Amino acid sequence: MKILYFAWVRDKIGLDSEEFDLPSEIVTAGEFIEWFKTRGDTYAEVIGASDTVKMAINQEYAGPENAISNEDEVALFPPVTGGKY
Amino acid sequence: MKILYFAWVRDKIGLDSEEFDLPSEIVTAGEFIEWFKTRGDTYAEVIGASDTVKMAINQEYAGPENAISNEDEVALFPPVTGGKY
Amino acid sequence: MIIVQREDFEVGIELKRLTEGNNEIGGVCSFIGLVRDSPEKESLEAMTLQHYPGMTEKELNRIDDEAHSRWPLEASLIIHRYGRLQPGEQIVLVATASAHRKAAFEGCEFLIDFLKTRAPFWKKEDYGLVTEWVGSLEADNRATEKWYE
Amino acid sequence: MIIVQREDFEVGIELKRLTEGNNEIGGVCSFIGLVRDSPEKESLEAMTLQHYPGMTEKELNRIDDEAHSRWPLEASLIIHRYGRLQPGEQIVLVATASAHRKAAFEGCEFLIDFLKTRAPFWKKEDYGLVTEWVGSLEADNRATEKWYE
Repeated sequence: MKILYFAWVRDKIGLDSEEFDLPSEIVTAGEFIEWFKTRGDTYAEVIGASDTVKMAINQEYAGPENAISNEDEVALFPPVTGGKY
Repeated sequence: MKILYFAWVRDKIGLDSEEFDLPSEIVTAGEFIEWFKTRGDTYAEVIGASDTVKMAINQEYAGPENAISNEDEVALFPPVTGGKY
Repeated sequence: MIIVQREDFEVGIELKRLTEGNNEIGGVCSFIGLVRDSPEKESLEAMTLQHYPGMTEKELNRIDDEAHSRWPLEASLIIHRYGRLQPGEQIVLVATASAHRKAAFEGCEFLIDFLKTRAPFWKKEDYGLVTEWVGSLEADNRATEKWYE
Repeated sequence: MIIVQREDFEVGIELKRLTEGNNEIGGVCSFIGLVRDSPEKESLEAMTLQHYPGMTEKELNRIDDEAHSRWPLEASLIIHRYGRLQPGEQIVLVATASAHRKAAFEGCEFLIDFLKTRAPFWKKEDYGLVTEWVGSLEADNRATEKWYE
């Protein structure tokens, strides 16, 4: 599984992206988030720091109920922001 | 008094503008319109042809109750139209 | 700024000039009106816009002042052409600049709605064998009325 | 048409290209978003827009398709920049072309509202001594919600 980080999530983890092996028993985005937190303190902090970390699976916004697998491209990022216009 | 014509009113009267001497007893735009009709058949037709001939006095839209005098610039024209955007 | 002219205009240059040197502008909304063909009728060869010099500028200034009194606009621009125009040619440019986009959009739509019903322009359509002065469009009057609701 | 690029764009050229050869277009509405200074804070030196290549284009295409399904648009365009931008620089251009102005205005405002809440861009503001990632703006979420009312 490829996982991408953006904005302050990227700064906090210190990487643009990582490659993981997703345990086969994890089949939903919600389960993925719980598992992701167990990978280390920084990972737990990213998820715990805010209710607002968003997720995309294969470049589409995803919620906890969405299906996930080891072949997916996953991204974690804060809510999007543009210009102040 | 200077009177200007636009669009089909100009085509019908055959002039861009005319100079009139306004009788001093005429003091409102409504009275002006009644007097204007008596100037000839074409003038009566322009006013009678349609309810929609509009009037401006000194480059501002005017109604029958507006004051008028021999020093004013008067214009008669159809409702305005722009592009079809 | 109000400009009434026979010549064409360059949208990019005009919009750049509108915002230059003002870094409190966050958004610019603009509308360009073009000479449109009438697919339902025979083909339009050209249209001729006649206007009332002097009164046109007065009405456009009045409309522009009204927009500035209703919305926090940093800048605005109306350029309107007259004379004979071919299908596809630019007729009018209206643009508004504001800190936020909502004021820019609303101010711009207000300007073009009012311009179409208040500014003294009259249009003659040329279909080759037939030319005709066009009456006022009911739809435009309805678009203006909504601002008084 | 969707374009995501680091380079600046020429509004006049882009709008001309949008309407060229289509005489059924009566109006073009466009919105330009600019890097705005914050008068309430210390002076903004620059902002950096980060984005998610691939997903950005997908989301913008989805938003654009949605606009075309809601309004009779003859053409539309979104150009969005990323990278480091100074105050006054252009960030985004959204434009819609239609026979009538109402569809053009509504489609254009829809595109920019949705773009701001859906397209994966993140902004870091640089105030010289301090740089900070900016959170989502509640006002933008409200602007998107109105389209579902």
